[in-house]
Amino acid sequence: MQLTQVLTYALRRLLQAVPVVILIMVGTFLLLKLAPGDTVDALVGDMGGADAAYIARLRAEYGLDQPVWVQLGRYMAKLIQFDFGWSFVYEQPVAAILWERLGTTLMLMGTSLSLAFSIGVGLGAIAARRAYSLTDNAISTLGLIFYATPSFFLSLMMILLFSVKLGWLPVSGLSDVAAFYTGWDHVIDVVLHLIMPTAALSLIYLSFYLRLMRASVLEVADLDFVRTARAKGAGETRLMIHHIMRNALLPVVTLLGLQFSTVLGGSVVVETIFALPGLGQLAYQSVIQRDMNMLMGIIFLCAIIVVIVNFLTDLLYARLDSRIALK
Amino acid sequence: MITTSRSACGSAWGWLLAGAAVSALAGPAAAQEPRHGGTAIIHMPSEQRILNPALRASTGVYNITGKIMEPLIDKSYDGPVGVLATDWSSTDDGLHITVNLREGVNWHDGEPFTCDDVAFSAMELWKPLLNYSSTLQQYLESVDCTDPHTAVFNYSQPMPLDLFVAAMPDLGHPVPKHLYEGTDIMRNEHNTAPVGTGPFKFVEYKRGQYVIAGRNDDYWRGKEYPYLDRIVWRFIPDKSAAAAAIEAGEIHESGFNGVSMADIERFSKMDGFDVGTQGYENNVAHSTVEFNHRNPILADLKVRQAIYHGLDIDYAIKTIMRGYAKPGRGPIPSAGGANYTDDVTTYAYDPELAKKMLDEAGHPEGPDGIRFKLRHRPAPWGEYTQLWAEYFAQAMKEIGIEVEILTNDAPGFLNGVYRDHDFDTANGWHQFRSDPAVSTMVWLRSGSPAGTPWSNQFGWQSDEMDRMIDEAQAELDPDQRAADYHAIQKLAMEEIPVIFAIEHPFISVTSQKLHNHHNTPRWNSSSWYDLWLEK
Amino acid sequence: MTDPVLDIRDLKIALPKGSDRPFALDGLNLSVNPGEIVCLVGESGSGKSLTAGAIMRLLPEPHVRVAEGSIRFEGQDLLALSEREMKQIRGDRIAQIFQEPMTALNPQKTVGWQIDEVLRLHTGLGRKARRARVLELLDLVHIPDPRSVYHAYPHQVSGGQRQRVMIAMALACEPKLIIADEPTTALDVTTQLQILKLIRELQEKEGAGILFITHDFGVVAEIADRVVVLSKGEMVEQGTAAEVLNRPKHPYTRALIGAIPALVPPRPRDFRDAPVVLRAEGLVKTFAARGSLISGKRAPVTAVDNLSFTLRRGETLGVVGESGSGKTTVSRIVTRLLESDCGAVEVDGTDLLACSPRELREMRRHIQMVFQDPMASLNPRKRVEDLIAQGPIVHGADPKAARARARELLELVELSPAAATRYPHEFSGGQRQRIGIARALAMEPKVIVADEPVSALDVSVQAQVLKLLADLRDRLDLSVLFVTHDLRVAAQLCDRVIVMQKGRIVETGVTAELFAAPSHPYTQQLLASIPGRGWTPPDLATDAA
Amino acid sequence: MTAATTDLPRAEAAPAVALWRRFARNRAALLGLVLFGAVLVMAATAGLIEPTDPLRRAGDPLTKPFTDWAVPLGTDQLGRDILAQLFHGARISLLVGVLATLLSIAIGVVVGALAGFFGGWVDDVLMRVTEAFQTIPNFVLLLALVAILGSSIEYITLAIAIVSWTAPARMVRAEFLSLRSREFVDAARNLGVSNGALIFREILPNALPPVIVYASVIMALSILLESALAFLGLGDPNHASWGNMIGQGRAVLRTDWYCAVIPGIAIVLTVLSFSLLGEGLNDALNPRQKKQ
Repeated sequence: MQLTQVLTYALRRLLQAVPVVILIMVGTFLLLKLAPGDTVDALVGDMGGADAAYIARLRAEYGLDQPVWVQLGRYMAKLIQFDFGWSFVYEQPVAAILWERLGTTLMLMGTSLSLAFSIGVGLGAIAARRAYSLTDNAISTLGLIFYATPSFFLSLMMILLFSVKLGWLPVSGLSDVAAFYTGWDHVIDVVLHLIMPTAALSLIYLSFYLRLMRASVLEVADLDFVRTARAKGAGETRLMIHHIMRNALLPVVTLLGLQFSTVLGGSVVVETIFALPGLGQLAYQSVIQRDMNMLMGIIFLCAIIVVIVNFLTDLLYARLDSRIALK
Repeated sequence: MITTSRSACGSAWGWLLAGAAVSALAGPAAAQEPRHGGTAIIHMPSEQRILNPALRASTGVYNITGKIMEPLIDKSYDGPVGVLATDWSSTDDGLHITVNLREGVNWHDGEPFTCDDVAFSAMELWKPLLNYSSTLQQYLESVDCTDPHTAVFNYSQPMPLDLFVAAMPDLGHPVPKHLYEGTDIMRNEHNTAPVGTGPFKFVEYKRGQYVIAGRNDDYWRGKEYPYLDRIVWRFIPDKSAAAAAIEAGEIHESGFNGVSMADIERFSKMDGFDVGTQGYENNVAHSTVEFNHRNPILADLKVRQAIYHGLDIDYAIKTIMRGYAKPGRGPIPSAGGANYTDDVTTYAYDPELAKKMLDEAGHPEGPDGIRFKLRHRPAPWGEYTQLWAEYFAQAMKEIGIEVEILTNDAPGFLNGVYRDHDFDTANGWHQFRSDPAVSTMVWLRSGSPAGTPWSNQFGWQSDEMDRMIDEAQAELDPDQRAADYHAIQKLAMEEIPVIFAIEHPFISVTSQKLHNHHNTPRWNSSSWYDLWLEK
Repeated sequence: MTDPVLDIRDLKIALPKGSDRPFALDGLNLSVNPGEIVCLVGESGSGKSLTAGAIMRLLPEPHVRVAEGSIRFEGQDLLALSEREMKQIRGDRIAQIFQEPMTALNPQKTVGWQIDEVLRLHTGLGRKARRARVLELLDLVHIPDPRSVYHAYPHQVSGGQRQRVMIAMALACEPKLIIADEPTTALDVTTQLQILKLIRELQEKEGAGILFITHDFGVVAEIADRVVVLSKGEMVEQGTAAEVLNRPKHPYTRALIGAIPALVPPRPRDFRDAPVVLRAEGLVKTFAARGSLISGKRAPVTAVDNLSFTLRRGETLGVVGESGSGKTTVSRIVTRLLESDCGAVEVDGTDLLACSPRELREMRRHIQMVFQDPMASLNPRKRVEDLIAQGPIVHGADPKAARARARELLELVELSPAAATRYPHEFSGGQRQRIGIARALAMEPKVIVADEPVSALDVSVQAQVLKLLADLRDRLDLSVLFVTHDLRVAAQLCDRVIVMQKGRIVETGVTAELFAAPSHPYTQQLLASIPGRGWTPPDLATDAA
Repeated sequence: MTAATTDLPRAEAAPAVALWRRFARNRAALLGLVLFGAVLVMAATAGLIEPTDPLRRAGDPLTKPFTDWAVPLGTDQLGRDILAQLFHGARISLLVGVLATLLSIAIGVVVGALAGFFGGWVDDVLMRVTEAFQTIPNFVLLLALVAILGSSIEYITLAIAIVSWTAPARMVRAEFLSLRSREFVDAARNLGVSNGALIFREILPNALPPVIVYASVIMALSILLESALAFLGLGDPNHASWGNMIGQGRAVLRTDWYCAVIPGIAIVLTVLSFSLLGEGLNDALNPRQKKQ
């Protein structure tokens, strides 16, 4: 893959993404305008009340007294200049808050997805190689049970076990605020805080990868070139590493790209329980608070991330599959 | 000149269940020598994004900013005490209130606190921008600074001094004029990084995670205060997770029912925790049932009475509030001091009577046992409101009324009830803010425009009630004022425009490592200069 | 006499319970001497590929396993070896070449790597030595520019070259026995001939014994020293190539050989006076190759370039060519399943290409199609009678009457009317193709376009279907556009033939004349590549059992 | 040899029977079927367990399980019978699961079929819309929809369907893309069959098996999504649903764990049953071709 190729391809992907992103932004904006009440209602609810003149003032201040299409036009005009606007709930620029939260979310989702992916792929491959054996049944059933357990249930149970009963892990938050760790201590502290939320998130998605990988390996193992390799005298390990894995990974990699936004959605509950300041929880709060600019910002950011992730999975795919060339 | 000497909320909450735990406060712990240093970690169930009590009047905001910014007057169990004010008085006509300000107080940035700050805050923030306060201060004409430490509030209509003083702890936080003047006040950077005069200085606000305040070494009460080095407020929205954090020792205090009732009850039986309602005497709330009187069925007093009789209030208190509550007696809770009376009509739980009354009102049971259906909107905050709504539906079903609950989030609820009036019944959790004039009267007074939350949007209008409310508000004599409010309470309990079914204070769970906690009637909002942490 | 490299005795391979027979292979005796090519011939399901699996010990155990017998390789019983020992033999002393060179190579590894793997597994050679050996092997199988092919991925080289790579891989360790499982079946005739030649040449050079598995007697005639014929797992005949090909003894062998279409075209018939039922004029089809999101735009491919022909009533016109010649595109364009870029297709004087969608649906009854893959062309979720009656019903026939007619048609194509209520998957390939023909006939079309109708069928079935087609054509006076890659088939059925190459007609003429004296070099090459062209099957048709 | 060609093979077992045989080979799938049957029985007999109202006050609040035989599994905070709620909750869960699945698959089939069959700009437009829906985190969209529509069980079902249709749409599209070039489609087209009939009569029945398998995934997801909504307090409190039970039960998780754990196990087992059923169906509908 040459750099220019990759860049041209990136540009093409970007151009293709533009209409989708516009569709998403306009659609979300109009959709949210259908919701009863607006951010002023939410703010007033938070404050514990306010009088009518005060409320009218706020609405005018926030431009919420304008017709919807004017609001939309203003928003889109700003967005084109990458101005996400102002969050009336936080009284901060949306971009600043998104930036703060992005790190946590990427860290949580990055680790969960990569754990889910690598463990799922590993277990799936093992299960497939011992298809229909006890090992396979155990792995598959366990995967299904994790999948079938609602994430909040799993999270609460983990907190009970690891934090309250055993006292091994901190209950919630991103770091021990009062300890003022620095350097490696801080890193270790953050890692400790992220263990349970990461586990809760990845255990759900693990089973997706596990099942897909198992099916994929079974399918690839039946292909002619694997038979050829056997006829060459290759052993099982060699078959797995050199011939099956790479081909079997292809559909799994595709899922990786598709699943990113699903995981972001799934993290709403986990972030809420573990009090993690991520985008999922922020999105939920923004819906509840009718913080339009914030929610639109999140969805825009999410769209961008999805575009980037899909681009990266395409690159990975092209790297894995010699038949596909980026043009 | 009338000087105040009213004991605001002296009456103890005799029905405190966790009496044992609370008594421990006054016991051996109090005898220990206060220790300097340490970090207190406080649970916040919801994130407070605007840290300026002069812009956002809400307990959540005070919970944090109360340590950083101080009001003119605060409350103690012995009545109002001056904080940034030293004393206050009113002219006989109630049009001018003079407040003397404390000298030698500096803002955290070193600038001195003067009357200019108070005048600026009152005219630029409290009157135009602060929710609730804008009603209170609607007749405020100007604030004169006769000298740097004397502020005179000039009103065009009489302002009872009682009311002024009762409101100041919540609605009387000055901001530093030199940081706000000439800026867009709503977007001033100090709204999220407050600068005050309090015992703690703002350090850091990590959105979605925590706020940190550190010790103010230049505090006006003296070098020995505050005891703590630092306070951290952690935002943990999930109640179970918060309970686990408290149990694991990661949190020292959770106020305002930050954990579930079951956990509160559990902590009350565990060693090492104080559980109680002390410190919330200023923050009592009602669980209500609100009627839409535009519905002809509900406009019938007999139906409302029947519904009241159909509610087993004691059962609800036992199951939902775990006993930390008592039956409501109208718009003023028992914490309302002199303005409160329990000499009102009551409606005992009697489902048979309720059914009979509904029959009489012309609503016989249909073939499916249903007399009529109601669409009910529960307020979306708190454990109580949800369970109370479900209990309401359960109880109504027993007397033949089918209640469909429309779950909605905050904007949906406020819109549905207060703007669109799209409901038959609603329930909420509504706070009494130490004086009926600035809180619960809005429930009964007609004339607020559609869209005003927590106001009488129920389609109920009574000229008599409106007149009584207006008179009570303008009444300067405390005794007459109390009598006026007693009359209002009686009328409200007869007409039942709203059922003030249950009154309950908030409940806190506190680690016994903390000392001097919950020692004022609005403790979570107070400055905690004397709070200390055991090693 | 040397000892045989491979000696199979009484080999029985058991099938899982519930299969149509208990043994896939029932008592096979076979031996391969060094330097000898033994052809194992049989139709699909005869158990010939399982024999290869049994030798390599790569049967899908435990479902399919060797039940009895012995397989001796250089005197050693392979069945008694451990898996570890077997691994050392595979690819080293026994090598295998597979049918489908595209799928038999790992798409994610370079050609060089895959040949290198054999050396890495079985020799102690260093990296450089291995590379040199791989290049040498590539050269040995006549791959031009071995260095660039070394670094190429399988999809980047042509089908013929891929098969050469497979052969190079098989030869890497100079095996004593090579099992070639239908190595040329997926290839075009011209390529097939080259590969057969190569195998012959290398075998002479290396002296290995070759077990060559095939279904095609033409190929057998081309390459075999000895022949073993399998039928449904039973060995029915074996002998030298000359004996079996020219003097088959067993009735099955005789039937098989009798079914091979002779390369003798029918006597020319005269159609000059018959009316034209189908006229194609200036057809062009260019595939713009929109490409996938990832691969982007490819260069456009012209599949059919300015094609014109006429078909008269009762006539059969053959369209012959190798893959990529555009012959299938022609069949799709004249039925307007594919839109032509320009030109006209007149059916009975009406231009099909100018029809509106509504008119087109009406016109379709006049031009019907018989498809290549009888399984894929029948909706698996429909009963046979519904499949046949569907066309008439769409065109307004009474459903009841249409279904009754469908049963008659089943008889016409020599199927039991009881088949009417069955589903397609319950039938054999030949039977399905009969259903396909019945479906086409149900519309009483003026023209039938047959796209490789027998290429997916075993040779005996192929003969039956061809015979049926010829019968029906003559009885119903059908006009047929017959697309095929198989010149033997074309010779048997077609009155005239169009030879296509890369979208263009290179030659056209009356079949007999064209076969006798091809004028275009490409036609000549095609005819020369027909496997077994030097061998005329004995005329056994008359005495077939 | 003509006689041989008219020989018909032994009549095969009816497709349903063959399907069942393949399905029954898989023991895990049978377990799934048994669990699913149990849920069905619960839903069917809910009316016998509690004929009037599962939300009525049936006993003292927070009665422990197995202490009072009037309420065998105990009661929750408001004294509601957990057993009755569990059985009625099975109805709601199945209702949400089945309806949301049908609806999302219906949307997905239409979108996927049109996009896959017609290709070109139709495909482009529909796929852009699908991508847009896939890009928005589905749970966030679900929350927004519930905020807009309200939390009644009908709207929750609708909202779940709206966030779940993209996967079946893509699946159907992929199937259509591969099936539309199959010869049997050409054959039908060649008979003059209209596009509508091609889509719905010829291709769709063949495109459905993987979608049917995926339906089990959507069913499982629907139940999980409903419970997550209830957990966040956005469930429909007018019905006994397992999600609501957990949502409320978690407040008493530490003292009266059974309030949340019993419905939690019900959800786990039900979702498990759908998944196992799905895998079994997958094996039965797409049997791995054993090469000879």
